[in-house]
Amino acid sequence: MKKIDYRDKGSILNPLKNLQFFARKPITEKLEPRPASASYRGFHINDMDLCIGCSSCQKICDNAAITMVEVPSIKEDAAKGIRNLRPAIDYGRCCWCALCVDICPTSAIEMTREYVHTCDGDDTDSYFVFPSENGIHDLKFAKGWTKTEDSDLLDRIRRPMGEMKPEARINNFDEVVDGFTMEMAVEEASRCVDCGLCEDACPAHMHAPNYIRSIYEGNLEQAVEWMYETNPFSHVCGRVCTHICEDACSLGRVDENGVKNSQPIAIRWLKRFAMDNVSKATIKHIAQKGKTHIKSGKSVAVIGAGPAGLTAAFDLAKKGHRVTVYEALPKAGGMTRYGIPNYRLPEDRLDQDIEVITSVGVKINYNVRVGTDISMQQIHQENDAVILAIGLHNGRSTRISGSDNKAVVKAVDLLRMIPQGDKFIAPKSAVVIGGGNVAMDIARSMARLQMKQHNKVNVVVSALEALGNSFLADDEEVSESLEEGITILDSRGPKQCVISKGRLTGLETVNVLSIFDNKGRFSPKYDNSDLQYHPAEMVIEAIGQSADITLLGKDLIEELDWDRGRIKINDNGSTSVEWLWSAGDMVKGPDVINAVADGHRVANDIDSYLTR
Amino acid sequence: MSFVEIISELVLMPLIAFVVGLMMVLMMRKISARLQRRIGPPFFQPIYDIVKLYGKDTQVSHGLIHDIGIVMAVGGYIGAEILLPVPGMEGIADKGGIITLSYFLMIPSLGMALGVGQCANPNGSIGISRALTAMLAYDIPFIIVVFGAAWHYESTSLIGMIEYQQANAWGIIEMPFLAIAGLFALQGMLGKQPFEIYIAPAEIATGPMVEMSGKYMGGLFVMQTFQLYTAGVLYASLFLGGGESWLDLLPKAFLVVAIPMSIAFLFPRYKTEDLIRILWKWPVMLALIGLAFIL
Amino acid sequence: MSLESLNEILNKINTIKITHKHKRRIRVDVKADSLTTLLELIKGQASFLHLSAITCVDWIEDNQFELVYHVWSYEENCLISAHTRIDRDDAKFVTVYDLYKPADFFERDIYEMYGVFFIGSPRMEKFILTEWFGMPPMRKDFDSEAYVQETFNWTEYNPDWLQELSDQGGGIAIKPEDIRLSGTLHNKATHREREKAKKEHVVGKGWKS
Amino acid sequence: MRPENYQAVPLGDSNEYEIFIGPNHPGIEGNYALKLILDGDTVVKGTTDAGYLHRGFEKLMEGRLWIQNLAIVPRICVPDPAPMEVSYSLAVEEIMGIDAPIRAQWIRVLQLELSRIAAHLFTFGGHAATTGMYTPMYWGVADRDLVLDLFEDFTGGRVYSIYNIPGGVRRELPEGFLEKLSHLLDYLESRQNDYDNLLFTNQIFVQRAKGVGVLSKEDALEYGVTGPNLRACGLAFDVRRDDPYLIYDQLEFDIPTQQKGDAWSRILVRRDELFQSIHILRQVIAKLPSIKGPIRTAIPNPLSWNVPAGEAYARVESSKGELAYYVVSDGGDKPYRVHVRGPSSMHAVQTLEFLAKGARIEDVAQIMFSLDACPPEVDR
Amino acid sequence: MMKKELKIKSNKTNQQKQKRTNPLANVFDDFIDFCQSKSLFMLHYCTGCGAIELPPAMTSRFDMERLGIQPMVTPRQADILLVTGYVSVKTLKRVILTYEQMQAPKYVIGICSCTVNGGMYWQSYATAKKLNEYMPVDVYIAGCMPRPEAVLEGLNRLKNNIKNDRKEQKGSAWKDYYKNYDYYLGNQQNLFGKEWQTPVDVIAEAKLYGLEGEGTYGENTKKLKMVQHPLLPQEMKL
Repeated sequence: MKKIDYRDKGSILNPLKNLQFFARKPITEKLEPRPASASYRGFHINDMDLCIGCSSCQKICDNAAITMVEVPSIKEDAAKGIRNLRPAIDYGRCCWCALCVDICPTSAIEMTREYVHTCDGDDTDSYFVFPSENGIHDLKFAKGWTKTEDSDLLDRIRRPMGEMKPEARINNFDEVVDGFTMEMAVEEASRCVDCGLCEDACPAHMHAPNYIRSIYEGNLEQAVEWMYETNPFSHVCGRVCTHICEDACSLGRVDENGVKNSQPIAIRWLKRFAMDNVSKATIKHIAQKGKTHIKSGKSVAVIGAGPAGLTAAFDLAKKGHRVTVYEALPKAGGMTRYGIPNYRLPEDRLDQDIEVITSVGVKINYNVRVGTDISMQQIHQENDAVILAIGLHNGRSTRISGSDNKAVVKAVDLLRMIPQGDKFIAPKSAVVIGGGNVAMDIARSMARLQMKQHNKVNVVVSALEALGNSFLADDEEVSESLEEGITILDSRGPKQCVISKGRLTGLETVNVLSIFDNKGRFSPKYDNSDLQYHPAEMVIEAIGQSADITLLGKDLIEELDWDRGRIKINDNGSTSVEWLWSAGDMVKGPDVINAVADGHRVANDIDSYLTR
Repeated sequence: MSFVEIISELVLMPLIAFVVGLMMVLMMRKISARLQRRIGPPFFQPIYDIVKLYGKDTQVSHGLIHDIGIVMAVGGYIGAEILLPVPGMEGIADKGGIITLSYFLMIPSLGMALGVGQCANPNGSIGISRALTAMLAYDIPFIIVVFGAAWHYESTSLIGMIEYQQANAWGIIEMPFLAIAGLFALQGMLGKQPFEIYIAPAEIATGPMVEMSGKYMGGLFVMQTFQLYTAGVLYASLFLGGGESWLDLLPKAFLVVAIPMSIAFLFPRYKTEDLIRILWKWPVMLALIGLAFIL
Repeated sequence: MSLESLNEILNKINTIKITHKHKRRIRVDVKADSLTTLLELIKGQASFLHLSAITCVDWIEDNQFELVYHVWSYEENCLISAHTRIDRDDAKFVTVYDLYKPADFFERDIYEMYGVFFIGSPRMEKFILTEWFGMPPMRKDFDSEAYVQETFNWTEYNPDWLQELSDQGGGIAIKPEDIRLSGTLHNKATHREREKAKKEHVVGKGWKS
Repeated sequence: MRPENYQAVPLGDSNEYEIFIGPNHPGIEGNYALKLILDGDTVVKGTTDAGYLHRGFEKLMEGRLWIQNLAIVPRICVPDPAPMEVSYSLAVEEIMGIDAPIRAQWIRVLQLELSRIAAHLFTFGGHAATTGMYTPMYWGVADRDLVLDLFEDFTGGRVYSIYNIPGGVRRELPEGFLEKLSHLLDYLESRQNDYDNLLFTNQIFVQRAKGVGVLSKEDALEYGVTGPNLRACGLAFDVRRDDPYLIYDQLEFDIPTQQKGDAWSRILVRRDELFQSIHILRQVIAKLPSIKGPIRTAIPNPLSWNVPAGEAYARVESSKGELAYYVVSDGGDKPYRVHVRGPSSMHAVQTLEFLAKGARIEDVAQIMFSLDACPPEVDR
Repeated sequence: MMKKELKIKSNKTNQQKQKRTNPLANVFDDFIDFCQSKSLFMLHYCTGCGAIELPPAMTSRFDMERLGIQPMVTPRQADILLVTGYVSVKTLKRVILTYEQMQAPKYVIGICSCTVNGGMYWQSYATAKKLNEYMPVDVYIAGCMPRPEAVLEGLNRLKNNIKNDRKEQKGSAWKDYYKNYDYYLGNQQNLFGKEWQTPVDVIAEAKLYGLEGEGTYGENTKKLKMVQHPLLPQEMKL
């Protein structure tokens, strides 16, 4: 580089050298707008199919430029986490910073290389744009700024949950997962974009975004407070919930073009963490909040102390009604106690939930079997309303030949027996029929007992469905079962239980061709040539449960409307009989969180019925 | 020469001057564009500008004197045009001569001074005082050059001078020093850098033009076309032998105007006192040397 | 000058708290009455000639203004941030203009933006906010967004696509201002919130307008 | 109520008169105003009038999330936005106790130096235009535009990059970018001769710039002048060297100085600095391909990103001088206080008033442009 | 400042330009329109960031002069007022002064998001949010900031509007300022205070050029009468 000294006076002729520019070409560009660069931040496009209406873009927009617009033609699907909201962009505010692109969980909103938009003074409406796939002027410009792995603002990967080694857990019923530490929980909670899809998906509409936010802020009591607004079974749900919310979570979306690996927030584990780290006394105090001190003078009876019944009881008690719960078994909790093994849900946690519920004034009469100890009529006369929430405690049978043998048992019956002490002697080998979570529960429980008593696991699970997406049980259940030495045979249908001399020796299974017929009805087709034999001392049927409705009495059964073997109820849970409501598994199928939601629904309806 | 001929020449000469002047404005803008590495305005741009300015819907006048000032500014040049002989047309050149022409050339500045004074904008006042200072500065060498030329050609009539040059040799060859001094004066007269002190947007926000608008601004644009034309043709007549035909005269005139324009875009402007010092030093010295040669 | 001698100079002030944040940043907390002395000391004895900035922080919960003087030394290549706190209700402080001329600008700025009066500062007059007659806007108790909502109108768009959607029963669901002005990121997109808003709309609380 | 500059104020019987330069005036950089009291051609007193660009930046930033502020910070100085982003990011990183990955730091240097080149090219033109020479402006802006093309390539925006993020940068450089950059640097160097001929060795320009707006070293220190303006007074101070940030301590570059402190010294310092920036960029081109690794350290999800309580004063050398962000966090999701110390807030007010006093009217604009004052930094 | 009131603008649509009976005059008018569209002097008020993209648009790379547009430095000579970005309240006063000093036909171009709905600074106490509340705007150019090419496209749109003024009644938004002066003045008063007035007597101009409309007078202009006092011409001192 040539130095120029300060004292340099310059020359009058030097500038004239630039007359050479008469001979040089101008550098002016053409009048047409140039194509912008490959990562240009131009006008937005939005892929309507990818977009889920989570409104993260709206929240990150620093200029308040994004309005969420309801599009009726798009179908909402809460369980899949799809809303009919789509962003519309106000270019009178936008600053093209592309933060909306970088935060979009599904990479739906992106930017193009289009950058020219002009309008007449009275046409400012054209500044409010509803971006589609083709861009602001329908010109289909190439994509500009899109999300890359570098620019993605979201933390896609879940904090790993520690759990016991298979060897350590296989011979006992201790809880398998470790739970989060505070640090992990805060980190996990920090991933939440607060979209609320989980809240919509949750049957009980738990305020998940709110309690996740509270956990993130370290305010666990606040988090518990949020939970108790909608769910008195937070300990239970923190462990064994079917977490529909996590399936709907906007962070769980994977797309082959955009985000390759993305895991939903561990909402269930966060709930568990918050509940475990708040003292019982505090929780009780929180549960009292919102309880009225005015006695309504009405009384409600709840039959069945399961999640649905107790939730309804909890709500009604808080509203000032007198609530009596009738439970046939010695402890409350229903299926959560007698259907879920301890390694998934330790009993003390369940006890705690129930303690909190009773602390608001719910009275539970144990060991009272309605129909035998007390009649339905009597309950009706003593109370203004009755809730029937008896769950599904009868196991279904496959009705294959040999299934009437006494060594062929139902999973629910077994599960009920196992926590009641070590009286139960496990068979040396067992085959479980079924591919759901109950099948896994019984298989794993059985494996634990076998290990404890015989030091060897020999459990085979035979499921109709193929492993993979359509498999009924949760992935983690399957993988943990496999770790524990359980054999899972998928796509196998039971042929017959082989009985020799009145003793069960094993089960024959055949390969499954298809499960549903072309109308989508359950109608499995088997390939009988592919026959296998599994020797077993015990065959466990875990293919579904049904309700035991004998307690209702003949008159009531006739009076009620039925729908495919279940009591017919309306949206609010009330049956065709005025004073009777029904809730929980027996009307909605087995699921804790659904039962809780049902409980709320019924309680609300009863409350408005009683205070009418 | 009949009366009708005179009248038609009096009308035609400013008209031609205007058209040629427009071309010169275009040339100026194209030159600047080229040096600045760009394309520049379309061909008819100067005429669009002027028509647009005259066609403004609202016009702001700052009083009668303001109007008169602009009329004087344009009128001064129109007067100059008819004193400037061109091929085929002499107008009243033989009656006026170069002395009258020099006086006419001062009228526009004075007219502008009048008009701008009425605007009462301090920027305008500073601008016009600068313009008058500049006039003072370039008029000294200009008058010496005119005097020298008249002395050399032994005539104060431009027609006579042109005839002399066509008969003998071009003034630029016979009196090169005066011709160079004349170029300096020309640069000053056109108000181009480095002698552009009275427009100076960054300093006094375009000086005299600050309050001019609409047709008044249009007047100044018209004045500029005349100014360029006058400067080009006058210089060509004094030193480049005028022209026997338009084809002869116009290239010379354009060339003359192109020189200061090319320079203008490569230099900044002087300060006022520097301008006076430079213009009273070099061109005057050159002119005096030139004068010494011919005397 | 070594770090020790610098510390020595600083320690001449009683009740000083020195924090070495890293090699070139020293944070110093002093009482308001000894700030000028401190600046005199470090300017005179430790060649801290360059006043980089004066910042005012409004700690409204403590009812205090914090004044931070960032002073740089061209010789030590070190920045001292001198923090001091003054009472928020009686917001007055002495100028350091006689020590550092740039203080004129910063103090005037703080006077405008926070209303802290600097006694002896040469130009305690309006500068940037000459056409503003409200309270000093940088104070935490001035809510800019509320002021804007009250003073200005927003452009009301009604493009064709929006009309079409409205005809179908859709339309604007969540306005950005709703989220932003509530001050939290509380979710307005959930079904529950939208149902609530719709109900309000039916009642006529102007959900869409 | 009438606006202030509506009727000239009569000043009694003296010969002094008042003149307004700005807010809309070619002799003013941006939207800024100077009230001058003139006696003849000489300025008796100059008063600056700022606030035309006031948006309450610092207030706005207190109301936005940490990440949302990324979009707003570059707007504090439009001609040279990159140092703003970097400075803000550095301050936040310091509070959080994290560092950007090495590769990101190199990319940031690349961005900063490119931005400096663009800003200086812009200034040359502006400075020349105040003296009535417009060609350098046409050239300078056109050449700056080539730099902007590169910005567009790697940041996605021409002027406002919004490219930095606390913890790194947002995107990897596109393929073939360094070659493009190398070509641009070659081109800029090849243009040096043209610029020298036109501007830096132009006798009339030198004559006009020399002795205008003389700032002695003592005055400069007293008025808090920084950056090229300070270096033009003979003090070789550069934040990049003396308070190093990013990886500037690994780079080799000179700090050009001049002694006289006038407009001519200042533009010469800027010219030399431009070539120093090219020199730095060449080092970046040589080194960057060998530095592998991530370009971002993870920050929490921006919607629930709380920066721990603390404060940081991050200084960066912008093309105008010392730029600093003082960021205070109270542990919330928004900054508690952000103070922007723009270099021009020192240059454009007190220094400008000081230099304008006694100057000639024709030099006022030149003084302002030679100080390279950027009004939005004053107004914020 | 005042609490916001919603002002309503009366007869928003522009009246059709009077066709003259003389066919030659029509041709003449068309010619002037044509020239007006071909020659535009631009006053770029650097109100905000958008100003940074104008130098590129004006200089060599994008050369605005190709379109017959060149910068002018005083409002008197300018045809276009480019409002380049956010307008702070302090600036807005000057912008209005500038606008009123311009000679009709005059055009306003709003550049950047900020002139439409507040843009980046929507929550700022110091900036006005909608330019068209205070003066009629002819063309908006979107972007933050718009690239030079977009600016040129916007200018092209304005040129077309001016050319087709008579046919499509675009490009004469400036008449709206006269016709609805009460509306614009009311908005200005809302922001600047009731004593706000400008040196240009807009009502007198409207009368002079026959551009009065229903909205020229109204309650706001009445307030103006109370504060307005005649301006004395300045004495020039030499």
